[in-house]
Amino acid sequence: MSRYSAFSLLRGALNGQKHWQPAWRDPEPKSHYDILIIGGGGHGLATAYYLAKVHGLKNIAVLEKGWIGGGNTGRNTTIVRSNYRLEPLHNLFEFGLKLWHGLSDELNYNVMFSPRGAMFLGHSDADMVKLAERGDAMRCDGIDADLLTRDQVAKLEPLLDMSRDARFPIQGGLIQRRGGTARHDAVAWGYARGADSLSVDIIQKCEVTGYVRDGDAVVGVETTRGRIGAGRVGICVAGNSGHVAGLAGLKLPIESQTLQAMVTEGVKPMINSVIMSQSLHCYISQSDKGGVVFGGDPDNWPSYAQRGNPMVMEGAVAQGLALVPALSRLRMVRTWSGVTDMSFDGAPIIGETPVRNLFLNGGWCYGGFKATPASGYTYAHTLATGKPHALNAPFSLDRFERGATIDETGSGPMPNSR
Amino acid sequence: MTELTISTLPAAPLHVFEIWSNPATVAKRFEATCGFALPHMGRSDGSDALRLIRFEPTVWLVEGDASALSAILSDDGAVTAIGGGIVRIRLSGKGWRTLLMEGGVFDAESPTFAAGCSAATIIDHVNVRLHVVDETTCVAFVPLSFSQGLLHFWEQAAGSLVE
Amino acid sequence: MINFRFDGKVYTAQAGDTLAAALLRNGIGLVGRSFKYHRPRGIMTAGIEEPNALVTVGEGGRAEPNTRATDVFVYEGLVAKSQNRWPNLSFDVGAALGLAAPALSAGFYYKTFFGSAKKWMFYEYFIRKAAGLGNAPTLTDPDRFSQRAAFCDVLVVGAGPAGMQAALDAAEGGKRVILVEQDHILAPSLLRDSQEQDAAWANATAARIRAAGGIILTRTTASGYWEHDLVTLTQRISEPGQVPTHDVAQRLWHVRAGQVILATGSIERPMAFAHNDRPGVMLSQAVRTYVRRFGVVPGKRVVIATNNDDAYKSAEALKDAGAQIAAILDARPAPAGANSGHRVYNNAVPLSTQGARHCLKSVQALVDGKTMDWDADLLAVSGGFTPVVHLHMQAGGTLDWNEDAQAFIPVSSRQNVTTIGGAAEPQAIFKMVPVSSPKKSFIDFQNDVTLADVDLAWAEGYRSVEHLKRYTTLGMATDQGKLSNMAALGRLAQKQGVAIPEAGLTTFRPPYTPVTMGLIAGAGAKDAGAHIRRLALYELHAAKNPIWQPLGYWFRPRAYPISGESLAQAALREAKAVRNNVGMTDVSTLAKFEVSGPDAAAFLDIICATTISKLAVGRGRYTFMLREDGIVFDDGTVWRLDENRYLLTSSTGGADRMATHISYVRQFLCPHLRVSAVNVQEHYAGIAIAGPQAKAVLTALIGAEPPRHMSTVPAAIAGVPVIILAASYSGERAFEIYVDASQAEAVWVACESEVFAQGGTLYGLEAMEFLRIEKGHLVVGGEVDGRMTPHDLALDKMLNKAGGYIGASGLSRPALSETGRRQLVGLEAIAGDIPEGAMLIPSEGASPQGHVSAAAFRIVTGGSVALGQLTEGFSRHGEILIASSPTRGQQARVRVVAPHFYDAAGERYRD
Amino acid sequence: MMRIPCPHCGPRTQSEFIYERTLDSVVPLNAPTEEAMAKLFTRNNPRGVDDEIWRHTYGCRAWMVLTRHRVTNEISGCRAIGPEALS
Repeated sequence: MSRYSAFSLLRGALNGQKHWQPAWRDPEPKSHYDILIIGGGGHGLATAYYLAKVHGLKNIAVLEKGWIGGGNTGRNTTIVRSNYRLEPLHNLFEFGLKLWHGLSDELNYNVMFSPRGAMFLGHSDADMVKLAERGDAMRCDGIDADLLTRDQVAKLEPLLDMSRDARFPIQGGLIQRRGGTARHDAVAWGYARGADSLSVDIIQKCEVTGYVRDGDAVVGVETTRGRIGAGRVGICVAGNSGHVAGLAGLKLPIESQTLQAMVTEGVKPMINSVIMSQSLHCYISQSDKGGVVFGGDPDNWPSYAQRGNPMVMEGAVAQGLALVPALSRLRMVRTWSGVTDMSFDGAPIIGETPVRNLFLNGGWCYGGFKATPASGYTYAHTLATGKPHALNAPFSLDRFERGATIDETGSGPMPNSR
Repeated sequence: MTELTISTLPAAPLHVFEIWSNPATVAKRFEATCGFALPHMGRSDGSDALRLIRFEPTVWLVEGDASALSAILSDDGAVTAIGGGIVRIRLSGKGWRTLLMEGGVFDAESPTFAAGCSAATIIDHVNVRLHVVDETTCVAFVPLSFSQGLLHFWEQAAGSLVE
Repeated sequence: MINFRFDGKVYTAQAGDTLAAALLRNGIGLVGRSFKYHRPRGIMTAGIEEPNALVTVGEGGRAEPNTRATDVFVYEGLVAKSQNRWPNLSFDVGAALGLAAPALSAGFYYKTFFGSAKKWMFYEYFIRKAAGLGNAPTLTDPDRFSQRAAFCDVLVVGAGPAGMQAALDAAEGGKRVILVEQDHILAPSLLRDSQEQDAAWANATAARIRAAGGIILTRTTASGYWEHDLVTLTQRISEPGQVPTHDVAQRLWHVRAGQVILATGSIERPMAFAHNDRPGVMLSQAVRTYVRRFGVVPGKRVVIATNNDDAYKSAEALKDAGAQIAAILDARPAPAGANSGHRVYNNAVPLSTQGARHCLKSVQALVDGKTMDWDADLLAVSGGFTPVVHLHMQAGGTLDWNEDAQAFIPVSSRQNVTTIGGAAEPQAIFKMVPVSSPKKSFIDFQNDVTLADVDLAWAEGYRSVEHLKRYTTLGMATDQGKLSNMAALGRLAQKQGVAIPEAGLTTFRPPYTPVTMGLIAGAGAKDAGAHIRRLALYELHAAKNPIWQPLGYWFRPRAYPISGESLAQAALREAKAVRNNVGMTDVSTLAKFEVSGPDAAAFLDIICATTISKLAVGRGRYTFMLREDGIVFDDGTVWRLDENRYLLTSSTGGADRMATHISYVRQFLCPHLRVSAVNVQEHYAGIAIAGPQAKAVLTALIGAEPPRHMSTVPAAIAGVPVIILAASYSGERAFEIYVDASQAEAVWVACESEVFAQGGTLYGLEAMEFLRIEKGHLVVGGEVDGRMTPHDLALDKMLNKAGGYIGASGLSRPALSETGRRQLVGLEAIAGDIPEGAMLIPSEGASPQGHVSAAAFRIVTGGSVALGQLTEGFSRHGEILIASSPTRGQQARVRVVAPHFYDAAGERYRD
Repeated sequence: MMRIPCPHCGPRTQSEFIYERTLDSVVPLNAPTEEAMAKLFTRNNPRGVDDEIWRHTYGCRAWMVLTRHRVTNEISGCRAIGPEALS
């Protein structure tokens, strides 16, 4: 893997950029791998990278039905934070946030992680108490969280509507200064290049169509490019979890929904941090190319359509404009959708399944991107050792019927009530 | 400017007449007592003294004097007062159909939505029930808590209907 | 003549001019700077596909950045400013980036800027400053945006000759028809090319369509094709920056069509050659449009480069307008263009251009293998035609490859959409392969992406068309690849060694052209679509100007401060009044359901987790409800008003959720029950009177003995029929009066005068919190946080022993009764005030074992108390913990106690 | 926004409807715990057709079962259920 650096760019300037090699190979699938990962998104590629880097395993493959990073990795609003209320969640995401802070150097690939601050706005005394509670829960577990006064919020984001008679007047905020945004494509490509350089086979245009069984254990998969044997198989397909697990006869506590996002035409810097709200469901940040990136609620009915819906989008934009009226005359240049794997308590599932040798990583709802490094690291540990890491032990598949759910919003088992 | 007037009607008793069993026998008892048949889905019938408007498969909205209805239902249904929570807003003039398209999702401009028709839909995030009284008049039944907001929305929209 | 300003200077335009036509009329060639290298950019097209001429139009809150000069019609007083240049357009410091271009190849930023995340933010500061084109306005938008639904049998997109004819046939065939056109005139192509039809035909056809009831919308773009033939239209009622007549700037239409006919034509393609991005290089049909429609001749000495016949029409138009055609470079072998009367060169392709001071000076070409050179101030190119298939593809359509036209054409779709006219049958062209140096041959003029960038992406393994697009940012600018996608696909197919259709295609996403955010938000922009729900008795409360508190979409009085009191002072006064005398408050927003029928009791035994069926007529009871997973999600009271009629109340915040839950349970879990459950939340207004003197007050009001605790009687106040429920949330003897909301004013006034006569007062939500916390009463959204079982909340003794209620089986899940669960506790401060929301930790630095859900203080005796959740809390009474709030820098030492701080035995309810 | 063929009101825009759950995940009242929890907590979630319970919440307030393909949104059936299906 040729090292990337400013010097390598200068060398390229002199030789007409001729010396670059492919960032990842395009190998034919071998007949057997020790560990097979289904799904070439950020989580799958990160898992492969840590299996090779941390656990020193060499015979690993990632199977991707389309092109790597083409699923939710390429469709999210690129927010990175760990400010969750419940301990198991903020501890897992914080572990990931620490990895984010060193990721560009670790992968020698600039993922443009920008800790510009992730801020929740509070619009009433009740909101401010809820934010303080969330912040206190984090601080007591050693995670940064600071309350902001009205004036501090206005200073950080001058275009917010600070008027007293706004429909949702801004009373203050809770900020995680170490949170922010990252370039989503670069995360997939960075992990892919890293994994490939540690001899992981990344096999694109290879869709899993079934499993090879030996008794009750899985010993391989059928794919559109032939049969591939495996010691352990790790499902890591987010929105397609229901479908891929269904091929092994599993019914999961997951229902897939569409989550829309959109971006405006590029303008000079106007949004400095990541703006979220305790009462409104919209996320606003500005990409390095100047487009203001927008997300809101998922469409609350099941869908694999990866297509938007004007009704829900118009609601998200209305909430954004209520917070930042200056967005009114910008123009939306593109809107797209991901397929979110909504779990039945809002928390992910990383662990074994009732089928021997078959493991699952899914149920990320609309919060998967921020978890990419933590998900990869803990899933690699689980696949390498067969037992969960301490951080993902609470996120077992059987927690639902046991009654040990982890419900951040307390809204219960219906995925569309999140 | 398309001719249109928007006015709030005074509060009046409103009930819901719900059937949970033996619909056919209840329908017969009703017609025998009131002199007109229970209206079909999306239709209304009766007079100012007693009018039934059907918005739901098993529930009719009752305007006027509902005192005789409990006896008709006996154990097959129930009458419940709901008037306190509803404001009736009348839209009259040629522009009412276009006005209802503003912030709406229901085809109020369809020729099939004529006098005697009823429909429930959502306009500017508010659940409204519409009853076409005659070709130039439609009454909207609006939840009390949302009525001020919707009235303002309609008055503002009426200003720029023609574009 | 119309006056307008560009970069501070006043110019004049003719009626009907686009801003681009007016700029060209005034000889302005340089209009912008490209995104990455800040290269000089001129007007290239005459339509919405314009990648270069992006300006900010309008002033103040109405200013629209990144507006295409080709898509705004000049009006008196129009103000436009160029973008992305400092200090000015002709001398832009950013252009220095061009010098570093060799090192700044595609994706360079992934290969450098390493170091800590903080270091990246240092570089990012400068990158963000250089990026982005226009500036967003900072003032509030003064205009409104309307949204309107429409239904039709046939929606025709594009009022060209083909579209107008289709709309006419449908309208006169008795169909409901809507015809939309982006331009502000119909059949604009008729002005560019004389065709079978002419302007008179267009006006006559429009009149016939309208006469048959058809609707024609100009300045309207079909921007999105969604599900089941729903198409969104964006209508410009006023031009960008223009003050609208009825303060509505644009209208968003949601059109449900029976059938959609796309007559969207096609977009002309540029050619890839060195320095093809220089101002003075334009598309052939655009040049023809400026000459024929606007009477503007963009160049005196013109070279035309083409691979098809269409460009010869431009040669004619230019000649007629007095321009000199230096050469026509026809990529096709002879005899193509033989008797056109112009100097035609066959097998000729442009190689490069030269220029000075941002103008075109000369064109170099390869003719039969030899390079030739011509002086020229305009180069008109026609690289072929790309059918506009965006809406067809958004509708889930499929494409076919037309080899003659080297273009994708629409085939079929699962939605009811067909394509007619130029978009279905593009003109034949000669397939060209770029021969010039890839480094300076641009394919995406706004994001500065060259053929060399495509080659580099291929070499580095970014080989899927989606990887190519994202790695090079090709087609990600405001024109979304309208001029660049086909050139990139051609190069990618060449690299893959396959035909273009096999190279793949990126996804067509809404919108077709960028849509104003304010338009998408519509009326919701002001209040996020979250309309405030007003209380029935709003006016009476407002007269006392209370402090209002949001609760869901309601606003309820939080306190009624008098003579300068703070919130806390007012709330304490009000709470003391309730404890010592009598107080009155509005409880209208509680969820309320009237449950009637022979099986009403059986139905309520399913919904509620406590036993209801044993309730005698005239009696009431506290109850709570479980989700199907056994978790408590709401609580309230049930009252048996009559033999077969009950009133169920539950929390304000959970009202809609409860209404759906009740209907679902009745419909799916017990459809055979003879019961009706009617939502009467807004039918009844609710007035609570609480305190030691409440009974006396009520006796005076109803002239009879008030009901004893947890009983109900019908009565009348001020001649108005009411229902009296003797329930207490405050812990004092209290009554709730339910009255038809339309008659509530008289009852409130009567109650108020009686309470005031007794020396009592109004009290709001803040005082109510103090009262209920002291009693240890739960709040949905506070202690009932969607994670607690009945046992966790010490409610399990009230559970219906017979079972059969929703949640019974969910409760039996093993982990719900294991040790280590959070349980409801009371907390008494030993030192300091207990912060609400604080974490409960056994010692400094330990991990939290619970939190404070609600904090207040003993109203009469003082002292900070709270309710909270604590691991194994029931068995830890007497323990000392720290209630810690690092974010607020507060903490208090607390003792764990039972969650009742006032009249635990409940004597004060009884007379 | 889909156009849902309400059995009582005819085709209406989806904003008037709210999705509840799939038909096979209705938990009968006195179902044995294991079967109840399996229905409550697991879904087929097919990348294809499923029977879904929707309610015409802002229209006729009736419940209905929609047979819908989750990729193409093609609706192949919509039937009223329960006694509400009166004439």
